[in-house]
Amino acid sequence: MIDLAVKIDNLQLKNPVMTASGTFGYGLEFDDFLDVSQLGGIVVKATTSKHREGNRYPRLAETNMGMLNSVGLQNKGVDYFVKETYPKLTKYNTNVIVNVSDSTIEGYVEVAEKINELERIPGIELNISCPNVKEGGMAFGTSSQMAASVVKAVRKAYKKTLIVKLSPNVTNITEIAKAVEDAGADSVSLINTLLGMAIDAEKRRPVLSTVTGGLSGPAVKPIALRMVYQVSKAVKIPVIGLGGISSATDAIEFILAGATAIQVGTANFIDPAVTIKIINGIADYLQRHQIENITNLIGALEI
Amino acid sequence: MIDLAVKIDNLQLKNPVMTASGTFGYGLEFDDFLDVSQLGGIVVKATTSKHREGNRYPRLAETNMGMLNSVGLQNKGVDYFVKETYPKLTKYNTNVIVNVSDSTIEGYVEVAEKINELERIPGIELNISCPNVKEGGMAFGTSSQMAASVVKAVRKAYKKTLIVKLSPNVTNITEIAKAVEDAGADSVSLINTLLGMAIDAEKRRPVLSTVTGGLSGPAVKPIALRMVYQVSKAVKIPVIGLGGISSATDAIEFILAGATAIQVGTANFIDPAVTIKIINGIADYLQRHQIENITNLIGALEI
Amino acid sequence: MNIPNWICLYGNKLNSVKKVIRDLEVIENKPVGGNNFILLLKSTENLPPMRPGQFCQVKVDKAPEVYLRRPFSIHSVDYKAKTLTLLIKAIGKGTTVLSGITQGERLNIVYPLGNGFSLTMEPNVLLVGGGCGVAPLLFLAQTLKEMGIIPTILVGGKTTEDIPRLEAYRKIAETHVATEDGSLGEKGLVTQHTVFKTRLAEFKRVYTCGPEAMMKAVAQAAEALEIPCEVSLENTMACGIGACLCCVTETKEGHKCVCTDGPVFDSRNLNGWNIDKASACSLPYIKTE
Amino acid sequence: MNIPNWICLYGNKLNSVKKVIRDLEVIENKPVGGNNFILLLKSTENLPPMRPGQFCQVKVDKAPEVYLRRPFSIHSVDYKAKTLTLLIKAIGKGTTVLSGITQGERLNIVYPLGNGFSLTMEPNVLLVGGGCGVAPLLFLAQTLKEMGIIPTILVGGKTTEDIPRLEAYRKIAETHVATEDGSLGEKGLVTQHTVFKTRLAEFKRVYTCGPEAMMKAVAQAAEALEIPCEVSLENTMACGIGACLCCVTETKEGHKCVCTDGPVFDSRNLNGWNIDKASACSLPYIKTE
Ligand SMILES: Cc1cc2nc3c(=O)[nH]c(=O)nc-3n(C[C@H](O)[C@H](O)[C@H](O)COP(=O)(O)OP(=O)(O)OC[C@H]3O[C@@H](n4cnc5c(N)ncnc54)[C@H](O)[C@@H]3O)c2cc1C
Ligand SMILES: Cc1cc2nc3c(=O)[nH]c(=O)nc-3n(C[C@H](O)[C@H](O)[C@H](O)COP(=O)(O)OP(=O)(O)OC[C@H]3O[C@@H](n4cnc5c(N)ncnc54)[C@H](O)[C@@H]3O)c2cc1C
Ligand SMILES: Cc1cc2nc3c(=O)[nH]c(=O)nc-3n(C[C@H](O)[C@H](O)[C@H](O)COP(=O)(O)O)c2cc1C
Ligand SMILES: Cc1cc2nc3c(=O)[nH]c(=O)nc-3n(C[C@H](O)[C@H](O)[C@H](O)COP(=O)(O)O)c2cc1C
Ligand code: FES
Ligand code: FES
Repeated sequence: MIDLAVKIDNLQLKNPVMTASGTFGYGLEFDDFLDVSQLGGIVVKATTSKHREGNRYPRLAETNMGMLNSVGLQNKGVDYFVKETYPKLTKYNTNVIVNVSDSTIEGYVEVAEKINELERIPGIELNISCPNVKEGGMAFGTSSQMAASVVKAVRKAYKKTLIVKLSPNVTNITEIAKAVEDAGADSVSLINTLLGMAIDAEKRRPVLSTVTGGLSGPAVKPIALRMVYQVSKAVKIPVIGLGGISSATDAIEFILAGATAIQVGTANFIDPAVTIKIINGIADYLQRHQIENITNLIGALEI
Repeated sequence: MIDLAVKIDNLQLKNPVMTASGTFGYGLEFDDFLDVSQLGGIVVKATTSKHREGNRYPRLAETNMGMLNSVGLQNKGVDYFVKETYPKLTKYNTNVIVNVSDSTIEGYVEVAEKINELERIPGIELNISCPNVKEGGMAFGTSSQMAASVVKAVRKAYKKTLIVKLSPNVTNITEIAKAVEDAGADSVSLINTLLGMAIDAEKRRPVLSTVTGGLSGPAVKPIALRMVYQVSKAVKIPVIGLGGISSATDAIEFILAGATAIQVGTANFIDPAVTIKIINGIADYLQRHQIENITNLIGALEI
Repeated sequence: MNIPNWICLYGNKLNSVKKVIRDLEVIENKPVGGNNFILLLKSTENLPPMRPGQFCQVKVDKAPEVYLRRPFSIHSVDYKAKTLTLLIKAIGKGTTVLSGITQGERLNIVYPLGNGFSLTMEPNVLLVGGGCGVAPLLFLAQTLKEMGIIPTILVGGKTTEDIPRLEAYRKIAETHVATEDGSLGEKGLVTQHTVFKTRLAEFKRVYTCGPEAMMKAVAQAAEALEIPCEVSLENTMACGIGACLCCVTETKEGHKCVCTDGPVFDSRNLNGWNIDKASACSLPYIKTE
Repeated sequence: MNIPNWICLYGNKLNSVKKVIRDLEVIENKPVGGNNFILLLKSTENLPPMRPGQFCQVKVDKAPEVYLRRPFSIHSVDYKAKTLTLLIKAIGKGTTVLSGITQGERLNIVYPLGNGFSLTMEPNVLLVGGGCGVAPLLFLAQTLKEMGIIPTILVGGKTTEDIPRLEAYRKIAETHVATEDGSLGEKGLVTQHTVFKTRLAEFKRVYTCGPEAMMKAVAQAAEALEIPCEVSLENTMACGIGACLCCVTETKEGHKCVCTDGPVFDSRNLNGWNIDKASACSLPYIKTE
């Protein structure tokens, strides 16, 4: 029997395949395509202390094997989430993680406190790496000091599993990973999007209303893989790897590089049922390589 | 009449299309495919103070719309270049720029001094951003202080046009661009490759002998474009843009973002004659948009 | 809910139809002039119930430069034959690749997506299409006809080539044409057509799909006469199912997703679509794209 | 220069033939067993002079996952008909896409690349091929025959399917076969074949192409008898023209590019190919891949 279960702090994942925040809605959008409860976990769209309209249209630019987005944390705020959305999510028999964002430390703490009260939410993912908001967001994720201070504050307020999502737009991601580990994170997830830009040469204008946006998709995979490899060697807490994962082979590469679990983001847009294929593909791989337990694959890269 | 000429410091370029170091050999390798003298300039392979064997094979991994390389500055050293290679390059009626690399400041200075003596070499490109060597290389390009110190030292030794090539593997590329501008650079070129990694899931090994390598090709274009846009707003010296450029449209996007000239790298491998197509395509674009002078397009993005 | 008087055609509640991912076989790829072509696609399974105005997300294979799916309206449906058609104009990377797809190839689509037009029991309705914007109107006209309502159709374009499928419309209903160069029907914009200028008040509902400037002009004229007008918006999309929030449009209630809250909106709910704001450009003179 | 006794076949000096980028038309795509297929390509212009052992870089279109060109040896050439063939084994992304290419499509190739085998006036030469490694040996055998030299050919593989094009070889010269499962010819590795074990000393030169382990075993046996052996290496490539330095192999003179200094090397010049270093694995027992 192939055992796909992994553990992230206190979270028991039936398999290492999760979905990435902002790319899977609240799971509900995918009910028609797959049984969400079969996933290791889902990370729902960023939730902030207040309702946010997000950035203006256009928010999307297609790039070579990837896309830029500048959604800008559009969401109805944590109170709406708690009242309206959360009850719909309790039907899922999997780890529903809330991606927590804001522009200020107080905002982050407010959201974390409110989510802490929700029985069926076993953890949060602290988004200190969103490149698409003017204030806060990525700024917290690009300095070890600021990252540590927001994590410390949230750690005090939040009692369950605290995952911190790291920005790839930095010189030294291991430094920041170590800083958030020291500040009390139970796990780190990486990478968020890379800051990029697209121009419409004919119109001589930026494609995005915000000029720059976050790059995701297969194009970023080599960078994500490198960072996951570096970070998982530098920290003791479990690492969740993501960035361009579109197939079981991609997922296995991240696990070999040191990820305990992985998230699938942009690939959900191309194939809404891709996560199930990835889970099955991982099982096939283990079978073929006669590995009984997925945990034997974590960081098993031979250098 | 369409005027494609641009100026980088004292360099007169007949058009803004140059080739990127390490992707065009010494030009000679492409003589069969195009008339190299038609280009705005070529940047030849990195030259170091001593002969270097480079990294072990495998040095190449294909990625989604891109590739990783870990050549590691293989070259025969500056003395060989001066004696054997340089004489062959004097046949070109274009700007032949030497990409100068090393692991120590003294090494950089030594190469710069020797190249300074070569009459037909009007400029050097200081490579402080190579991710594929253990010492020096990228390290110089990831801190403003180190970047400034190597540029200052080379500036003293080198009297002609000094272009500094920046690393994209940094939190804040404008800071470094400003530091090298202050240290005496006449121009900056960006981006060098992004540090990435590829894994062979079946073999459970890194694809590259060096584990990580430099990512280039269309996949990186959105990141390069963003950095060129940011840097050209931050510095007064001319910016040379590169990273994934494969077509005239790509080139125009970089020019709109603020680049005075552009370099074509990995795309030369896919189509050895692509640079000529890009030059013609830029001319067509200007004609179609009734712009007589390419300089009117530089930084002409409407926000 | 933006859509008044919703009539449930197939016994399904709005949004309760299950979306599916399917490989459909290309039975025919027929050029219909002006870079437009029709793909006739066949399913091995029964088609899901679809509403006019809904769309599908098509995966474009064999195209290194195309990463995301491309949205296209359902042009017509034949549930018995298990076929549907798309009417596509080749305007860029993905549509050009699709224009070369051949019989026997398979196309992976996610469908049916979006809300679709609301259907009405009013006997007098006007359908106004511009260029390739006619795509969803054929399905709409057919459906209305099945419901016993014969719509009046008005289509416009720069020139004859921009009016694909005219025979198909004529089979269903009275169809009027306006071309900017006068090569077919009346010369001018749809909003300058006699039917639009003299008979608009007769209609109890207007449905429109085409270039945004055209739809705005149509919507404002309708609004001036207090006729409800439904417009079908286009937007670049990533997911097509309301997950990414990339395809928003500005409405009176804030950002709404074109892929799930639309693509069909009541023009009165859209920001910047109303007469007051746009009064500068008095109606019939707004040029279509 | 690694290549002794170079004989200039077409009146051109080594490396002086101009490389070109061309769109060739696919005249035929013929499966030849075991995932191998032959592409017959036709040029509208005269072919450039090519030497056996040279290769071309093929652009794989319509494959989002394939970015770089793929190198393939020239399998045979017909200058009069302006055609050439490639013998390809579908083993991955690019080769699988190529296996589905159809007549009439065009393939963009850069060629001719690399040094090619050195040609000799010695009458007794042995060609040893393994699996798809036989690709360049057909062109080599044909060329030698034109020069009046009839080579002896020995090909091996795991099973019959791995020995494509046997009839073509047999037409040109005495051809021996070894298969690991004994399904064709002698059972065992090429280095265990009677010809190799008993007649090797007869030959004045050995040319080999195939899995590296096989080539090493062949080269070491040849070296033991002081017979020059030329081996054709494979390596992943980006540019194919000596510009990127990605395709190096370790030689006695340091890193050399397989694409320009090779793909053919004198085995004595390669690091790690010599008897002393590999003495642990005594020759005939080295298993091919
Ligand atoms: C709900 C919906 C229904 C549609 N129905 C149809 C239909 O039935 N028939 C049809 O031909 N087209 C339809 N479209 C438009 C169609 O999706 C686009 O033409 C197509 O995506 C273009 O893809 P491309 O790769 O060819 O263009 P690209 O090469 O990606 O782009 C070419 C140019 O078109 C612009 N563009 C691309 N997509 C859109 C878009 N969605 N909205 C506005 N501008 C765009 C780009 O910015 C660019 O300037 C519909 C769009 C939506 C959102
Ligand atoms: C000079 C030269 C001549 C060649 N001639 C022929 C020929 O005549 N016929 C033929 O069938 N093949 C030939 N090859 C090998 C051929 O280039 C590869 O099989 C092909 O590039 C694989 O492409 P792919 O996209 O199908 O494989 P991928 O999907 O890219 O890779 C599949 C697997 O094969 C490995 N691989 C890919 N390319 C190579 C390579 N070049 N060397 C070693 N391992 C590789 C990869 O690491 C991976 O494990 C030649 C190679 C060279 C360098
Ligand atoms: C449309 C879109 C919206 C996103 N929104 C969020 C978000 O709200 N919070 C967050 O932490 N990451 C967000 N991300 C980043 C993804 O979760 C993920 O980190 C990134 O896309 C890289 O993974 P991928 O290449 O698999 O998509 C978003 C990404 C996309 C494409
Ligand atoms: C094989 C290879 C070798 C390279 N060698 C060098 C080098 O020696 N010096 C240097 O400054 N940049 C080197 N580069 C980086 C390129 O010059 C360029 O900055 C990078 O590839 C991004 O551009 P591109 O996407 O157009 O290739 C190399 C890139 C490649 C792919
Ligand atoms: S396209 Fe993703 S929400 Fe509409
Ligand atoms: S493939 Fe570029 S040097 Fe050989």
